[in-house]
This record gives sequence, C-alpha cells and structure tokens, in this order.
Amino acid sequence: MKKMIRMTGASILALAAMWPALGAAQDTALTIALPAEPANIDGCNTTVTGIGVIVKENIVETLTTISPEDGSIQPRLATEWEDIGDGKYRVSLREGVTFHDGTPFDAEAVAFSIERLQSQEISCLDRTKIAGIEITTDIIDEHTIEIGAAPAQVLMPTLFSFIGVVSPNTPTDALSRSPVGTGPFAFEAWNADGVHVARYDGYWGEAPQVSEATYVFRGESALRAAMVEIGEADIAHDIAPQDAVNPDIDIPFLNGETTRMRIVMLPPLDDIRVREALNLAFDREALLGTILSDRAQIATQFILPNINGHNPDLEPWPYDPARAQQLLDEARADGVPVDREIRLVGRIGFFPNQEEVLQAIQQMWAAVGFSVRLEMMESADWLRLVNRPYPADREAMLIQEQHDNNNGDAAFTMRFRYHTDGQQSEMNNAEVDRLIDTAEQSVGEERTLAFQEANRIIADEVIPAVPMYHMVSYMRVGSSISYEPNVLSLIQLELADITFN
Amino acid sequence: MNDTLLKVSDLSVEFRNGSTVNKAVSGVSWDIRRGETLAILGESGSGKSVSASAIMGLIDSPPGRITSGRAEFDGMDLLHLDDAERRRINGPRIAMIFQDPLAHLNPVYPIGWQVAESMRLHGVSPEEARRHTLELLERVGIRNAKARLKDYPHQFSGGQRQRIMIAMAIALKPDLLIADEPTTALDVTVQAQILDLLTELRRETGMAVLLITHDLGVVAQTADRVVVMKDGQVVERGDVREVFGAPAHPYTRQLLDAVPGKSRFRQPEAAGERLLEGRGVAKFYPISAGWFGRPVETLKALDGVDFDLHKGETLGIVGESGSGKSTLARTVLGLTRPTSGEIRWRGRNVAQMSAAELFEMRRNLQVVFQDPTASLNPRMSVAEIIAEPWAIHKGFLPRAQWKDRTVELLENVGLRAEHAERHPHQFSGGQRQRIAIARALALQPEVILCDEAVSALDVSVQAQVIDLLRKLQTQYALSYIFIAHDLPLVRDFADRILVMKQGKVVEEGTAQEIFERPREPYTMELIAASPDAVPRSESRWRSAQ
Amino acid sequence: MARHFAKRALWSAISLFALVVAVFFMSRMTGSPADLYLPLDAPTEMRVQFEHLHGFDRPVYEQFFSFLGDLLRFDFGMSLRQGLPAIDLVLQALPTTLLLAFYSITIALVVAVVTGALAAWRPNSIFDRIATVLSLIGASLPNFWVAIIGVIVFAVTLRWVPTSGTGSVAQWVLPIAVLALRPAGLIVQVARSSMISVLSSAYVKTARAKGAPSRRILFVHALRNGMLPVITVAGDQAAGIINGAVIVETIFGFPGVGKLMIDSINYRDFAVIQAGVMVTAIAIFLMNVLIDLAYLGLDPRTREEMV
Amino acid sequence: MSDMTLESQHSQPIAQRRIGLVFMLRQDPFAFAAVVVLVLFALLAVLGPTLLGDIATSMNLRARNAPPFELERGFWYLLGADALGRPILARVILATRTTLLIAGAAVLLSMVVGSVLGLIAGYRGGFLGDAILRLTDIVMSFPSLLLALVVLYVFDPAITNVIIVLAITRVPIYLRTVRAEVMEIRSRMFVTSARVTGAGPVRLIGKHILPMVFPTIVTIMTLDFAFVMLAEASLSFLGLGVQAPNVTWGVMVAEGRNYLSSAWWLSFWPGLAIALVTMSLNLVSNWVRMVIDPVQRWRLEGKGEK
Repeated sequence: MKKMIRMTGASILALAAMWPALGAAQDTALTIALPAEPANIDGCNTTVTGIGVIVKENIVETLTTISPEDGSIQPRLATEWEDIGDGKYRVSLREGVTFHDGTPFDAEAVAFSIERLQSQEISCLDRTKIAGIEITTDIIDEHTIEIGAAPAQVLMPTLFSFIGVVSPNTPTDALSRSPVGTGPFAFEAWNADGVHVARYDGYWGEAPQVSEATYVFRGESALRAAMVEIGEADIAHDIAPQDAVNPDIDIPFLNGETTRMRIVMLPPLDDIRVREALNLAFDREALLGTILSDRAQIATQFILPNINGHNPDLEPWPYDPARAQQLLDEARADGVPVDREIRLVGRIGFFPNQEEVLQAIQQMWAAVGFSVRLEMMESADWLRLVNRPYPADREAMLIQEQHDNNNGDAAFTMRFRYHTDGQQSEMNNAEVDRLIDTAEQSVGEERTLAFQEANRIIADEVIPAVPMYHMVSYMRVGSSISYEPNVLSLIQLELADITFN
Repeated sequence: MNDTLLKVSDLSVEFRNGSTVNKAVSGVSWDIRRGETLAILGESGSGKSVSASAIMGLIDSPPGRITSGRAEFDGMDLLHLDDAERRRINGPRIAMIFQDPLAHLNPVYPIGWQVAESMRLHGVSPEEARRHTLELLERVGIRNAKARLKDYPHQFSGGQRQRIMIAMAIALKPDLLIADEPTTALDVTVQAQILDLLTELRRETGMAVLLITHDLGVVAQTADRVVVMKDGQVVERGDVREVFGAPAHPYTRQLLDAVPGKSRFRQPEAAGERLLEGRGVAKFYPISAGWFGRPVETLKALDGVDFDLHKGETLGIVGESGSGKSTLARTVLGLTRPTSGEIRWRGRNVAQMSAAELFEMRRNLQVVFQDPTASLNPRMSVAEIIAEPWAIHKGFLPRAQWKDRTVELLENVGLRAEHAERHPHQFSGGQRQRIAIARALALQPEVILCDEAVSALDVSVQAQVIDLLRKLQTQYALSYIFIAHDLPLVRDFADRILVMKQGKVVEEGTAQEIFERPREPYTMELIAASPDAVPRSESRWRSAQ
Repeated sequence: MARHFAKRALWSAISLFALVVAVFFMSRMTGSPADLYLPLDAPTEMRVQFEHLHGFDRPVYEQFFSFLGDLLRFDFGMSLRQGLPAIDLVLQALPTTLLLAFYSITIALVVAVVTGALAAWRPNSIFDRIATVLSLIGASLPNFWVAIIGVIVFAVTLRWVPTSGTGSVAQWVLPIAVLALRPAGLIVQVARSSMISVLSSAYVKTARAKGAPSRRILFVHALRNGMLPVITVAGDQAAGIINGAVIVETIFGFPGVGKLMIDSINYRDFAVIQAGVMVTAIAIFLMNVLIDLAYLGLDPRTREEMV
Repeated sequence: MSDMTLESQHSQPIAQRRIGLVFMLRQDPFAFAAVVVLVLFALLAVLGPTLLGDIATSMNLRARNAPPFELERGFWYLLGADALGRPILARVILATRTTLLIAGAAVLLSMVVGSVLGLIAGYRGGFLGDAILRLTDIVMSFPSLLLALVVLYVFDPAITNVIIVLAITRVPIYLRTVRAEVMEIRSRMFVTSARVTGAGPVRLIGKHILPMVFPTIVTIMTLDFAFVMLAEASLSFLGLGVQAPNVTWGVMVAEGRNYLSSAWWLSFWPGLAIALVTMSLNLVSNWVRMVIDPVQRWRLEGKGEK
C-alpha cells in the first residue's frame, strides 16, 4: 500500500513535469481541430478528405488548381500549358521555387512525382483520378516538361490539379508521413499532439499571415466546437448542425458532397412508376432547417451546379404523396409487387444526423404505403453491395450514396455511375451511353450539352435514383481570425487564406 | 486478603436478533483479586464469554446491549468508557487471549509486527517494541524467535500460535489477563504446555488470570476460585476444591458427573464378522520446491497402517494433530487413494471396486465429522438434510415414508419432529451434531466413522451424544471408528484403541490395556497430559496460596 | 512459486498462439481491405494492384504460413494504412493506454476502497446507502455520456481543465476521471461486501482487545485482508481499459491502443490488429502476474498455494 | 448460538412461509419499490408496443428536440421529443420490450454458458479446467468489435446474433467467478459428507454447489444488465443490432450523444430507464440473496428490525 502511494506520487510528479508553458504560443499560430487522424499525409493522396485538408497547397502544391468559385483552372506550380497534340501538353514550370528540404523545384521533380503517383510499389490514392490513363513525361529543360496521356485527355489541365509535386528525396516504396513539398508551410512533426506545420521562409509566393499551425484530431463534433468556443482551437472542421449554434462563428458552406439513394432496379423497383412514387413521396423541403442545415440544396442530379455538365433546367421533384399513392396503386393493379419489403441500405458515417434523415424518409415512404426496412451498414459490408461485380442474389433495394465531384467536370461522375460499363452503374441505356462517350471526347459547349442531355434523360426518363441534397458543412471559425470556407474546404483548407482580425 | 482487582456486579447483556431478544447474561456478579486465577466455567451458550467481552468493550452494539451492571476496575467503570479511555485499558491494563489463535491472529501480518503493535499502540518506541518483541517471543518459548519474527501465523503450529497470542497479551504487563478457552482447540500435550506457560507468567508478573473454559479438568487443575454459569446466570461460586468436592447446585453436579474417563472399560466381545481392514496403508505427499518443482521431500501422512474393524465393535483412534488420524479417515472413506497398501471392505479391495460396489459400500459406511456447522449444508432444511441419503440411494426408502422416518430419526437422536423444517443455523452445536448423526443413521449403515465427532461439544452434550451412540450401537449392531484426541472419551467408548503418531500406529490394544498398561512412552505422555477433573492442591498449575 | 508462474506462462503462450490463429482467420472473414482503403470510385485495376501489393491475392493458408514465419521473428508486417511496422505503431500507442489504465484504476481503487470500507463499517447507515446508490450509478453510466458531459461542465462551463489533448497534467484529468468511474462503482460494491465479512472476523476482535483505534482497525487490520477480491475486480477492469478505452481515447484525442485497434479493425489493417491483440494480451498477462504478486504481497498464505 | 435462541425463532409451517414471501418483501421498502419498478417495466414491455400504436414512431419535425415538461404538445411530450420530433416518453416505452428482451437474453445466455463452463472447470479442475480457463483468456483478448464484424459478415444482422455476440463477450466474467467459487465450495465439509454418502456429480453440483454459487451469479447478472444494454447500442450502430423503427434504450442513449450539448434530454431519459432497471435489479437481487439464505432470512421476518 505504502509502495503504491509512493508510486502514484512519483507518477503525478512525472505528469506535472509535462505541464506546458502556458501562453507561450505566438499570436499567429493556429490550432485546427479535424474529425479524424489520417493514416498518412503523403503528397500523392491530396484528393482524400482528411489528408488534403492538411497537405494540399499548404505543404505540397499541385501543378494547377481549380477555382472553387467557377471551377476554372488556375496556374500554381505550372505557369503555362499548351496542348501540343497527340495527348501531350507542354508545361512551363515556375522558376525560383525550392522544396522545404532545399532541393530546387524543376522538371525532374515533376517527372519524379508523376512516376511515383503511378508506381505499382505504393497505393497512391490520387491515382483514382487518373484511372485508366497512362501519363508519361518528357523533360525539355529545367523548367519545361512535356506531359502526355494515353489515351489522350481532354481535361488534361484539370488532371494537373491532382498532381502534387513532392521532393525527389521522397521514398518511392512507402507512403510518407513527413511530406516535403514547395508550399508555404513546411511539415514539422507528427506526434501525439497532432500534425505541426510552420511557415516556410523560402516560399516563392506571398508569405501567409499564419506562422505555424497544429492539426489536432477530435472525433466528437461537440468537442471540436467547444474547443473553438473556449479558445483551445481556432478552426473546428465539419461540425454537426446541432452544434452550430452561433451564427457569428459557425459558417455553413456547400461542401461539394451530394447525397442520393441509388435504386437497384429489380422488382418492384424495375417499374418506373414505383421509382417515381419514391421520389414524389419524399418531402425534401421538410428536412431542411430541421435535421439538415437550411443551407443545404435540394439536388436534381449527382453533381453540383458549378460543375461543367450540370443541367440547370432540371426541376426538383415536387412533394406529391397523393400522386405517389396513385402511381403505386396503378402499379399494383398491373401486378407489380409493390408491397414487397424494400431494403434501404445506409453506410455509417456519411454525414451528421444521417440516420435520422433516413428514418424520416422511411416514414414518409411508409405514409404512402411503401414497406422500407432501414439497415445501417459498416463500410466494408456496404461496399459489397455497391461495386461491380454485384452479388448474384441481389434484390430490389435502395443504397444511400454520397459523392463529391470537386474537379469541375461531369466526366468524373458520369461514366462511373451511369454508363453501362460503369463500375457502380445500375443503368443500361444506349442513348445515355452514347452521350457520355461523345461528351468525354469533346470540349467546350458540345461537351457541356452532351453531359446535360445525359443528365436530363437520367433524371426524367430513367430515374435510377432518388436525388437528395447538395450537402452543407459547418466550420466554426474562431473570432480572432477570418476565413471564408468554400466548396473545396472539406478537402483543401489553405492556411494562406486565413487572416487575423 | 481483600485485594479486589475487578468487581463485576449485576451485569446484564442482551442480543437483539430480529424480533427476538436473547438475554445472554442477566444479573451476573463476580470479582477477581490481584494475582489469582478465577475460572468461569460453563458450557456454550451459558454466557461465560459475554461478561469478558463486556469488560473489554468487545460487544457489538447493535445487536448487543449492556442493560445493567458495573465493572469496577481501579476506580473506573469498564462498562462505560469512552473510546480513548477504553484504549488505555485494553492492552496495558487488561489483555485477552482467545480460543482459536489462528483466527485471532491477523493472517496477513508477520507475527513480530503483531506482537510489536500491541506495544506501539500504547506509545512504546519502535526500536524498544522490536527489542521487547524478541524477548517476549523467546520468553513464551518460540524457538529461534529472531528468525521467525517475519513469519506469518499460518506458518506456526497451534500451540505456537497460542504462545504468540500470549506474548502479545503480556507485552505491557497487564494487571489482568482474560483467557477465553485458551487451550480448547489444542492437543492435550500442547494444552499442558500452554497452561504451564500461563502459570509461570502469572507467577512472574503477579497478574490475575480470568480463565473462561468449559473444561472441568482445566478448572480443577489451574483455578483458585470458580464461578459456574448456566443460561446467563451464576449458579455456583467458590473455592475450586470446595465446589468440585461438594457441588451445591444440581447443574454443577451434573457437569461433574458428565466428565468422561470414569466409567468401566468396555470389554470387546467375541470378534464378529470383519467389515473393514487396512493393510500397510500409506499416503505420501511430495513436497516440491525450486524452479522446476522437483519433489525434494515426502510428507508421510500415513506410513504403513494396519487395522481391523469387526461387526459391532468400536475402534478408537487417538493421536495428536498431524498424527495421520484424519488422513486415515479420508482414506477409509475413499476420499483419497492410498499411495500403497489397501483397504478392504468385507474382503474387497476398495481401490478395485466397481462404481456399483463402491456405491453399495457407501450406503453401509457413514460418517460424522467434527464440525457439524461445516458439514451441514446451510441452505438445506433439516428434513432435506436427513432425507438426502434416501434421495441418493433410490429405492432404499419409498418417498412416502421419508417424512415419518425423518421424525423417527430425529426423535432417535433426541430432537423433535418440528425441528425438521428448520435450518442448521437455528440449532446449537450439540443439536447440529445430532442432526449429522441422524443423517448418518438414515441408511442404517453397518459402520459409522466418527472423526472427532464430539470434540467440539460441551461435556454434558458430549456425554449425551456418546450415550446416544452407545444406544444406537446396541439397537442397530453398529460398528464405530471413533477418532478423537480426547483420551478420557475414547477410554469410555472404545473397545480397542490405536495410538497414532506421525502416520504410524505406535500402540494397539484394548482400552483397558492402553490406559492401564501403556507400553509406549508416547501413550503415557498423552495420558499424563490430560487434566484430571479432580482438584489437587499439589497441581503444578495452581497459584501458590 | 516459480513453477506456478512457469506453468502460467506456458499456458498463456498456448492461448496466445490460439488467439493469434483465431484473429488471423476471423479477421479475414470480414471483407477485403482494398474496398475500404481505396476511394469509393477506385477502379478494379487499382483494387487488384492493391491486393497483389499486399499479398491478399494469395491463398489464405499461404498467407498464414508466411505470417507465422514472420511472427517467429516478432515481425507482424507493415500497417496497410500507415505504412509503418505494425508492432511499432502498437508499441507507440501502448504507453498512453497503460498510463490511462494505471492512473484510472489506481484512483478508482483508492477512492472506492476507502468508500467501500467506510460503508462496511456501518452497514445500512446513511453513508452506506448513499455510497451504494452512487456506486451503482457510476457503474451503469455510459462512458461517452460522462465524457461529453464532463467536457461541457468542466472544460466549457467551468473552464477548470482543457477539453482534450495529451500534453499536460490538466488534460489527463477528465479522461482518467471518466475511465475511473465505472471501476470505482464496481469496486465500492466489492470492497463493501468483502470488508463487511472481514470486519466480523476474529482478528479484528483481537485488535480491539489490543486497544487499536477504529481507524487503524479499519485501514490497517481489516483492509489488507479485504483487498483480495478487490484486486481481482480491479485487475479485470484494468484489463478492460488495456483492451480498449476506445471511447475515451477517441473523444479526448488520446492516441492509445484502443483507438488504434478500432481504426485498424475498421480498415481491416490486419497486421496492426494482430500486433495489437498480441501486445495487449501480453500486457494483460503481465498485469495478471503483477496481480498474483500483489496477492503474494497482500496475503502470505497464498505463497504456499502457488507452489 | 444457544438453545434459547432456537426456541424463540420462528417456526411457522411451510404453507405459511410461502405467503411470507410477500410479507418479507414488504419488510424491505427498497426491495419493494424495486419490485414495483420492475413489474411496471415488465408491463410496459408486454403491453407498451400494442398500446402505443404509432405514437412512438411517427415523426413530427416541428417538435424536433422539443424540451421536456412542456405540456402544450400533449402528455406524450412530457419528457420532450427526439431529433425527429418523436415523443421520448413513448419511445422509452416502445423500446422497453426489445431492450429487456435483448439484454435479458444475452445476460441469461452468458450466465448459463459461463456458469456451466465455470462449474466444469472448477469441479473437474486439472487439464480440462485449465483449458477452459485459457479459452476465456482468448475470448477476453479477442477484440469484441472484430467478433461483431465476423458475425455481421458471416450471418445476417438478426437480433439473435446480437444476443450471441453480447453473450460471448460476457461469458468469461461468469466463468471465472463461478470457477473460483466452485473450487472453494467443492472442498467444504458438507460437500464431502454428501460425497461420502454416495452422491454423484449431478447431485453434488445441483444440490450443494450451485445454490451456494447462485447469489454471486445473481449479483454479477444485475451489474451486467446495464453493461449489456449499453453495449448493444454500439452493435446496433455497426448494423448488427436493432434497426429503425425498432429501438432500444441503449440506441436512444447513443443517438442522443450527438445532442448532448444542445438537447440533453434525448439521452437522459433512456439512460435513466437503464439506471432504474439496474438499480432495481440490484436491490431485488440483494433481497433474493437474503430470502434464499436461511441464515439471513430472519432479517426479513422480523418486525422491520435490521
């Protein structure tokens, strides 16, 4: 007992030694509370939510960036680019740029990064964005490089925005937990307290106001919000609507995510009247300002309005339970087994209050006579249902999905989900297939119109889904700083955009 | 000589037990003088310990309550002390030792610490206490005391533990030592040693001893005066020799009559059928030590024991603790297998019996253990306990007759029909032992093994139970194996006696042979050590008058 | 005694092996990590590459034997998610968890044993009744509830302690308090009943006859005897924390084993699961050895029994 | 205890004693209150879902997170409303049946399996005993989340599977405790007595050992009840447990988690229900322990004396 007391005493002393020098932090240091700790922060994983928000354009810069306002392509490490045919682009690189480790930024580094991105030795997640494309490089001189794609890509400058350029000293056989890039902030440490970055004095561009930043990871939305409230953190990322109670500091923003329910078109859902009824019986307005933020937008299609190919003429489904009932009755009269139980499969953890949303919709459907059983699934379980090849014994069901297309163009959505050979497609519509094929090979208005037409057919004639909302996130921004979240803020939060009040 | 040390007058204590009130002592008065030994004699439940507990402030309230009385000691009333005064008395002025030293020593502290504590609690410096502890332990006869200071109670024998308790009690040279059944759980030879020690210490220190006991022999040999208690009241008091010589109260007379060891020896009848026999029975336990647990030593609990039991006879087995009596009992009962040798039941080797044969043997071989409290399931009613053998040996008695037979058995052992619905805890120790006997009789066995079956009982109860066993023996032609450490009892009850020591039979013979013509020194030592219930002035334990 | 521990170690090694085998095969029954690791829209080609890269395309038995081979060198392989040696990740997280377990169980023990002992001193007294009710509430409150309410009250409203993080002493206060609550509730119950029976034992009477004051009787004479069942329960609770103080670690941002394991299981990071299970099992085995030693220290009688 | 005590003890015949059960319950006001609470919950479990109709499941977004004790929305909103505006009072009642069913079944199952294995391990001892004990070590070290996922993948998300997963994780507690107690009781004299009379293992265990272990088992069960009710919620969130519109207290508490800082009542009331049941079970189990122990029973037979 005595020994125990002595031991406890000793450990309390040990703890006391760890007490930090309070108030030592500089004025321009920030703490940012994120929901989850990423597995790595490699420069070739910048399109992944939890990684990009730390790395992208803070530590590792890309060749180009996409404007959050209009989706246009802006120069970053690439200053100019030119289509020289045959799928090749000649790219001029910014001069006078050095990596945080002192290595100069040049064509070699770009070639290295592109090769690393496509390496079979590691699983770079940004490779998803160039899936099925082989990218080759040809160094012209120190600051000029030719980048080619096979097959040739219409959206090459967009693809450049996925290519994070990392120091050639980055290991090629493992994902990095200490990235070295050219950005305004250099990686310092990753430890129990979180990820630390500090302003890079050799940055080529304008020096940001923020001198250093710490990313901490807290799973609880209420706790993240509380941290900003009491000054432990400056930014709380992605807090739940019910925690966003202070309009002065809780800023809603369209987060680029769109949610819907995919329909597996097997009986009774193979009957279009039934699918229409599902859409008509869902009162989309009712959830806004209650379970979901009033800033969320009712979606007509699976891409946001700022994406090329979005069809602005589509109207949201009206809430018309009577008509839904009528359609159901008709279908029932024709022998469609509308009373069969339909599974509604949700995946855990898409957005806050998600299960409540699904329960609410389930109720609305029940009101017109649908028998829908809600099942929440763990990710891996859910994934077994959504990807081709589909299980042979699949039955009629609704699969809740969420999708973010932050890349400015519908191409990153359409084939995958609507083309007959799309990996998550439930459709087999020759006209849509043709339109997608055409659009992908076109540019300018032709491309836009083809995608728009495809989206019209999908929404009006096929109805392979119950479109729901363009989602909103809340960011709590401490009163000592200014930051305007945008549609990209969920995956990209540029510290340089933050100013002090 | 009017040198009264403690005067208790009109003491009444009651215990509340739910809605019932038990008057443990009512209106008890006695006094003790400096340097003398006063014995409070009584059987369990007579309230003899309660007055001592009241003096020491050990009565828990609730459920206990002192309703009247005074205990004058050095101008104070011990019954009404506050906590601080109490602590000044307990230990330095009045000390106490108890019946079961193993239970009364704290199992988790070394004995040196415990002895020293009794001094340190009263202001003795640690060094002084440590030094004095060693002296005390040496004084009370703990051999190699210095090395054993850090040993724990369970590492000592019963006698040594009582010595440690005594060392603890006399540490501060108290005026009065209360000894509550100090030798009851001990072997006779050890009892003699402890009584020797107490006597010497009393002579040395001049302390008075209040001896609380149920053992008339101990009273006769050690006390100057005696107070006899029954049912919470004093029935007789006076000089030991006067009281024992000419008891005035019928209860005292009854007690004295019940003292065993006075009846005629039983003469073995012509040997009947041989029921049980043991040939070269041995039981060894390996004692392992070291990293890989190689056996380094063998404990020979039984070492080549031979015995026979014939129909209708009583075989007494005596010996001190550790002599192997209980191991023999367990072996006979088939609870452990002998390492070598064999036990035969009607000529059949028990070790080779089939399950059915064993089952049949068990029906005919029943047991009564020493501790009736432990051997009766506290959750079962008496009726269930007695009927259990019938439930096990289906077909022995139809269920319809259980109730009648239970009543019959209860009456057989001196209990009443209405007792059947009660639970063991509602009975006294003697009654519980009767229940255990009734259970043993349920199957009408041929042999009952009594393993210290009456040792824990009061003399008068002992006598009754022995009478009962005798009666049943004639009634049912029973054979007994009667294991005991109390020689007078065995003397009265056994036909033949085995004397055991360290796993071996050292002497065997009829009761008369053993008691009148013992051959072995060990047997003689045993016989000499048991105190005689006749007071003699030359007793080595009595105080010099 | 040495033999006792040698035997236990042998048995534990056997069960550890069985555990590793069970975890190996059962974790592979829960779907492919490729789906979880790669983005939703990853093409099949990437999945195939991923599985090939990490050897998941080989037959399970083959994977198992190469895993066993590596295991002999205490090599659990690399974490899928983090690309670091799995064992390093676990060993990095372990101290935090062990410290959490140590502090919270120690505090729970001290508070609960004193409370339980005082409650046992006078059974059914007001103090006893209150202690019983509070301990039952403590034992049945969910961790996350206590944690979040704790943050709201003590960090946000009162501002006594920081909300979360691991840097300073103040940041350990809430997590330890939250973790200590349930064990404390249970231990009060156990300590109380154990002490009630100890206080009625004969040696307590001896102590009173010696003139020992009540406090000394309770905390010196009785307590040590009443500690054995308490230690057992405390050990089980500590094992529970070592096995996963997930909620507390997640809420307060403590990078411990519990959070690591949950993440690993959610992402089917088999190497880390294996290493984590193995390391925590060993930690718990060692803790049980400590508990045995505590028994030995507390009750000398057990020294013979453990031969 | 002296003979005198014996004479003054109660000795009413058996028939009277049966009636005495209610009397004994009245003697312990805490236990009596606890039984009333439990009976109430049992009634709610049986009748609740039928009586409620769809009050508990129909949403009303205008009443979203309505605070408690405001009566203008009607009686059912007395305890407030949840995030979908469903009255919490009705939902707590609706959840009673499933909650008690799952927790009860899981606790019973783990108790039976754990006790049986613990009996075997403690009674037989030796290699088998060691082996069983090691098996519990494995179960205890096996991550329960992983176990849940395995079940989720291999079987369907049925309620029976939740019960099985919960039961498996709780088995070791019973097993270890029962084993330890059995080993101690096995060596008691009255067990030896019965053995000597020829009693076989079934009788020894059933008549002599189990009744002595029973109080401990009951105590663990009552403490485990709360634990299981909460653990079930985490399985439900994995998709293994109950799915909407069905609900349990554990799920309600867990759903309320997101609203703890803004609407405490969402998780408070179901949490209170859990605490009430746990506490009542505990009090009743203490009482039961007293009733079945003849040595203690007098406390309940006296005139309110304790």
